[in-house]
Amino acid sequence: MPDTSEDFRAEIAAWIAENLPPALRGAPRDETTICWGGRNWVFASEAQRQWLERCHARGLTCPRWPTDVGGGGLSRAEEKILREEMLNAGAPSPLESFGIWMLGPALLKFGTEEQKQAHLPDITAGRIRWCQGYSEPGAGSDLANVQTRAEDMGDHWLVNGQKIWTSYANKADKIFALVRTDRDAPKHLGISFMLIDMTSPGVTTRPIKLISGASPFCETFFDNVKVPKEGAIVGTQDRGWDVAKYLLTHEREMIGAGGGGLLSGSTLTDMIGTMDADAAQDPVLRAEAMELEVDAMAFALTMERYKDMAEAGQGVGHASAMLKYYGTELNKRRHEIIMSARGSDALAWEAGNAAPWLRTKANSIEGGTSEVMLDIISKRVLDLPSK
Amino acid sequence: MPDTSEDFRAEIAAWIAENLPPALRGAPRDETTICWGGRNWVFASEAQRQWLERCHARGLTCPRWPTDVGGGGLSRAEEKILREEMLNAGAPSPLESFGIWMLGPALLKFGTEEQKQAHLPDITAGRIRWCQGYSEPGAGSDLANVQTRAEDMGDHWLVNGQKIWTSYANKADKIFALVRTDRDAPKHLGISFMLIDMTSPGVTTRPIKLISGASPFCETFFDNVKVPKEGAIVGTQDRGWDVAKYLLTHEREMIGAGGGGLLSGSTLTDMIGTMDADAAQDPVLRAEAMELEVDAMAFALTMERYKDMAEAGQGVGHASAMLKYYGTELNKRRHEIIMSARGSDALAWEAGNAAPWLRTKANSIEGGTSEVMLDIISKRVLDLPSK
Amino acid sequence: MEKLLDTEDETLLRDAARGFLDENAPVSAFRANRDAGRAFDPALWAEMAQMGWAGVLVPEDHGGADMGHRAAGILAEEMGKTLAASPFLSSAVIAATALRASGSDRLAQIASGEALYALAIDEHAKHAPARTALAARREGNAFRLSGTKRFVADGTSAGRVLVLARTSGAEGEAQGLTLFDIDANRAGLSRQAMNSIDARDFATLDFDAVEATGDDIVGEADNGLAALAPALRAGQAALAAELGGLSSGIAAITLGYLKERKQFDRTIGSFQALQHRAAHLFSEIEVTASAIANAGRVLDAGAASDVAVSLAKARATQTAKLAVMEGVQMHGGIGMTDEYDAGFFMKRARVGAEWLGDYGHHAAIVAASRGL
Amino acid sequence: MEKLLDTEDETLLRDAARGFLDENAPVSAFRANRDAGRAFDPALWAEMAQMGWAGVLVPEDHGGADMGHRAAGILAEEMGKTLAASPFLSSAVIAATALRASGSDRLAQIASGEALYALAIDEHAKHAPARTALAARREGNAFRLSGTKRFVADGTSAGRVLVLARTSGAEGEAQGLTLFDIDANRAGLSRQAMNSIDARDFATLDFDAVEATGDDIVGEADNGLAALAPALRAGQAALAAELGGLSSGIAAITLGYLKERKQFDRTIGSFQALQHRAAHLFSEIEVTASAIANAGRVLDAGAASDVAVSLAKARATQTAKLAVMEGVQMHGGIGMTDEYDAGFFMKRARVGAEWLGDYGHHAAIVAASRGL
Repeated sequence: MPDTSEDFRAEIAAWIAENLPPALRGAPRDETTICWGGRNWVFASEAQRQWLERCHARGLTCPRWPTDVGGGGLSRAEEKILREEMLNAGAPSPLESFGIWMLGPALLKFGTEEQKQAHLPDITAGRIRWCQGYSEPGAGSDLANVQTRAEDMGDHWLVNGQKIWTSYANKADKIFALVRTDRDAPKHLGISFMLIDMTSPGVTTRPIKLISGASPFCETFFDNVKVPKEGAIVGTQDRGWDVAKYLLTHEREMIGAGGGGLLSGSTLTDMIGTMDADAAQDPVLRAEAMELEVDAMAFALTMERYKDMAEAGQGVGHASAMLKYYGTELNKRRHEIIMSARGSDALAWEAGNAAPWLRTKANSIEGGTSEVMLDIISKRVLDLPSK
Repeated sequence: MPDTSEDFRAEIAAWIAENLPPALRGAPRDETTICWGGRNWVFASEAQRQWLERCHARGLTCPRWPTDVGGGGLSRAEEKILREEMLNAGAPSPLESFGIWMLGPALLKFGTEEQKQAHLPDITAGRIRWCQGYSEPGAGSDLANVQTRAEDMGDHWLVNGQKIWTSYANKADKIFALVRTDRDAPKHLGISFMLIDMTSPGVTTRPIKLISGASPFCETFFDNVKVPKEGAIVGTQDRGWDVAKYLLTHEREMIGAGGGGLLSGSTLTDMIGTMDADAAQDPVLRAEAMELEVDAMAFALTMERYKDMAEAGQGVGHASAMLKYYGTELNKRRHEIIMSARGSDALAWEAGNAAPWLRTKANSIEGGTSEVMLDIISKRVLDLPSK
Repeated sequence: MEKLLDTEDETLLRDAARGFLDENAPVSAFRANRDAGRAFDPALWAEMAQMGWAGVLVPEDHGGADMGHRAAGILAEEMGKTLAASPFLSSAVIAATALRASGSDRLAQIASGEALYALAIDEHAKHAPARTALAARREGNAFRLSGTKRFVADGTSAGRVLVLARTSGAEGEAQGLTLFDIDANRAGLSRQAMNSIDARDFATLDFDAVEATGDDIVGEADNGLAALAPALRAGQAALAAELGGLSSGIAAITLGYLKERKQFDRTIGSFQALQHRAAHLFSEIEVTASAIANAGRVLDAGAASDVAVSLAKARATQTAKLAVMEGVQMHGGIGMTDEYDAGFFMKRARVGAEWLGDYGHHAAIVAASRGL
Repeated sequence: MEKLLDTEDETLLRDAARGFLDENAPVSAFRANRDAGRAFDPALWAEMAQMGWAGVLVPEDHGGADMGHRAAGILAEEMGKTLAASPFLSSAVIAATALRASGSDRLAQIASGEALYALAIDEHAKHAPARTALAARREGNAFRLSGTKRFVADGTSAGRVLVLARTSGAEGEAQGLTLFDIDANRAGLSRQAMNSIDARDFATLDFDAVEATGDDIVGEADNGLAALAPALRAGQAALAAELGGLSSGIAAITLGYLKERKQFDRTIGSFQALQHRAAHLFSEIEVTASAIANAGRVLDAGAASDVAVSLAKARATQTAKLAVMEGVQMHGGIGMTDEYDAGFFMKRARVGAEWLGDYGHHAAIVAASRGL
């Protein structure tokens, strides 16, 4: 129905033109301009607050979520148009959060009606900031190796243990975490997907400084933390691994998406800016840049195709591991090229190239390493034997 | 001793100038000009015969072998000078053979005095052409999986079985083969390194046609072949694997050497010739060529360094697997670039580019696959654990 | 624009094509052609024409099936999987697209499979139509064509020749070229097979004052690239699709081998180093498949297609190269033998890499669209 | 020419250096410097000077040890393994080589470790001395230097500055340049640290009519590149050696981790995919080591060294990039933390890749020598 979609495009473009605060138009997308929301959120500007409120009112913070929880109820086609028009208008994303990316999808699939009503409106409105508690020290890629345990104390769970790589846990209001609720069950069983308020007594966090100098991750400690049972567990008790697997697939597609440069839509040339004369004439650098752009465009199309497949009910399943693998390796290549193209200019921290470059090195580790993705593809997709 | 070496350089240059038949000077090095020798060898030209005889008389077919078997008794430094002067004079190699490359070194290390006198003079003179019988059908990289058996019949061995990938077996006079002389011993024991005359009743060969159209290899069948015991086994009976391992290392260095372009000394530009204008301006092709030349030069230096190490008695050992791996992958890259640089011109068989290109694909398979080499490096050199 | 997934109709077309090709054009059929020194099997082509493949891009009022470029790509993909050889690309895709604009009455013969076209475009080692030097000198209201064309697809077998000639301007200029559609048996035209490594029909064509008239001109005189460009794009997209199919074909053979071949008492497919390389190859093939589908969609939508088509050809070229190299290496010795099929895929991949523009040619077009 | 292997003397030198550095400059010492915002430890440099490292290229009659370029490379390799920071490259290697020809009486201060030199060569994002625009205007028999130098090694800490200035000709011309050796505290010279990611001392130097005299000229006026070139080559060879050592250093740390770290109830070093990547990295490091040793040998032999040095720098740059990327990836999350050392290697490798010419710069020189 090309007409209706064009109507929608016109409509959404008009709405953006009307509601986007001029101050935000074309503003750079970085840590200083991004809006995470949450109880203690301090808006970078009045414009940022306005933009969040207006988008939320229009259901555009979570365009595809149901309207009754503050979503926009849009189809993917409409969401794509929205993304394109936001890009055209130079509009920043009104709200980013793990609630939108991870918990929301989990609740929509596994949550009870009560849990949806209890949490989704706070997420779409940006009132609550969530973080993710999967990894544990020493477990590395072996995510099911969950030692953090929750003991059944009748009316509440008593949680003890430690999580690592919890994104912005020091700034988050609540955490969704994998905890072991049955210590006798086999590794992948006996795990539950639990929602915990970070203000609960016994929860402490310690930021982890990365090689980029930033600290987007924390270690999070649970010391006799009491979690009221009511609505604490998403999905079936002891079957939290099912929820986690679902979210991992989701996360992979998301992290992978960065690789296509789809989200930002920006080309290498945009990101490099004016190149040094010698850099511009270097065939090696030029060849790497050409190959990157070819692969990035093809990968962006692949993201689209896989979303189409998922929507058409042709299960993507384990093949999503490919998106995660390919997209993150692509992103690492992209930033190596940017560093090289900017030459010595990029070697000063203040130039702003180095931190993003170093950050990309984690892309192929977080949310499942490239090695794990390749294992999944070879065993689950290609069905290669284990002996 | 720079002086003496300079004296030698002058002396050898003069000798070449005097003895190299003009017809051979700068002749292309290919299957039509190469001299393999042997009982049934038909010289490509009178000049080829003269050159072989003169070089043999001077001990230059096997420069580093002892003079009493027809070698030149040169040091490696002198041999290097010889190679350089031969290159400068555009002189072809007087004689190529598996006897020189493989059996000779094995006899010099493991052979009895009788065996040396029996075989080495025939090799240096080019009177006997040898081939190698290691691989067997289905064994693939698992060389120790030897099924061809030799039964002890008192005065002779009775050999039955089949070999594959025997180079030019259909043109060879004799074969050095791995045969199982003890069927009850563990896999790597019970193997002997046996010398067999290809004219013995019961030996038949069938050429294997390769994707390049050429047939440099054969299947070789042994059907109740009687091998007189006298001098039949090199090294200790049932310990032929030691000889084989020694030769494999040797072979790896040799095959690897091709990668540096050392032997031919020719650059990509030499091999490509005048490039199509568009090809010359393609940054991707140019970058690949630049990287290849950088890696090829560094690899050639590495061949030198490893030979120096071996000579200095600093055992190279398993690290030679690196030379084989790196050199052959390099050679594959080189010929991919040549094909691409020559464009559609190279797509006709007659252009003479395609067969060598396809031939290089076997480099990383024969004499131990790249995968086996990487296994050897990781387990034997890097000492990485098996579980 | 349609989604990148196959539509229901396209799935039916693909399944029908696969079924027909497995039955009538497995790799063993290609081997038989190769051994017989035959570039393709005319009987097979007749059957393909029967099914409407020859007319895939010919309008229905010229007797074609007019299925569009994505459909042509799907057919090419399936043919690529088993190396099915036919005049499909040169006649059914490129010539049909070139003649379609002018509504030439030869479209019907293309659709019926009778008319086979040789593509006399390039004169150098790399694809570069603008570098055409072959001269078409005016003589009254006729022309005399003199010069040499190389790497001419279906050059010896075709009954007609699409030849790009220079009617004005100098070598390297995009203007001043004229596209002629002439009979292959005209006096002064001699053809030598080039004995291509992929055992297909490529030839060198010598033009010695070959006569042509205004009626033979496709499109406008002196503006031949305008008439040829859409045909080249269609051909590049379909060739990319064939290479995509070729990559899947050799990958499938290789995976099968990895699952069945034993060494050191283990299935070699259980070695993690090979598993990761196979998984990487799978990823490249998947990403390339998207670019191939997209090229067909963009062509069918009638949108500006240069970048989409070059993206597909560039990706397909690199992916096929990786697929055949891994295919041969993972097979080990047997992969090097002529008895085994892997080598056929490798040789066709190399020819496909060069034909209608190599990786650098197409990557440059993509890069330019990204401001590089 | 000596063989590519370490001689007995060189082995002794290497072992002594390793022992000293493990004792006094392990990676933890670099971390302490970084945390203290200190580019290097002067006390450590004094000890190095004591051992003759500062005078490694200074003639004995100027109080140097005069050990030669291969020896300098061996010291740089060992320093690179543990990221030992010092003015070695800029003062002991580059400045010493630049001043050696003229027999400058400052050589003694270099050998004693007192004289530290900043290298004010480049003005653009890529290494290109000929693109010098910084002007040295004649005033009587003095000069006035005005302009800006970027990416100046040891720019804030050094007491003296080697600055390449244009006395005639235009930016981009190799002629018309003059190399000056001036006091860093001259009026009009201001220096800003650039806060380099490798926590070493790189700075931007602004020259505002800084005075220099004919006595300050190194080599000939208007022919400064001739005086600078040998120094740059020496520096590039030593930097290549440092990067070679850096690669071995991070590779050793990574191998140790692979052997001890357990996951899925297995030592991760037993996963074949990681084994093959580790083996490939080993191969690259070995091949690069040969190019590094060769560069030192060629310099010591006084032969034409451009190609040998560029070969070493090109190889070392790419090998270090691979080594640090594999190092971080194989460590997983912990490799990304500042607490762990892997990031230090990655950041230094990136700076080393750019300093004194990047991969493309040096690969082009090598390729040209091969007719490309």
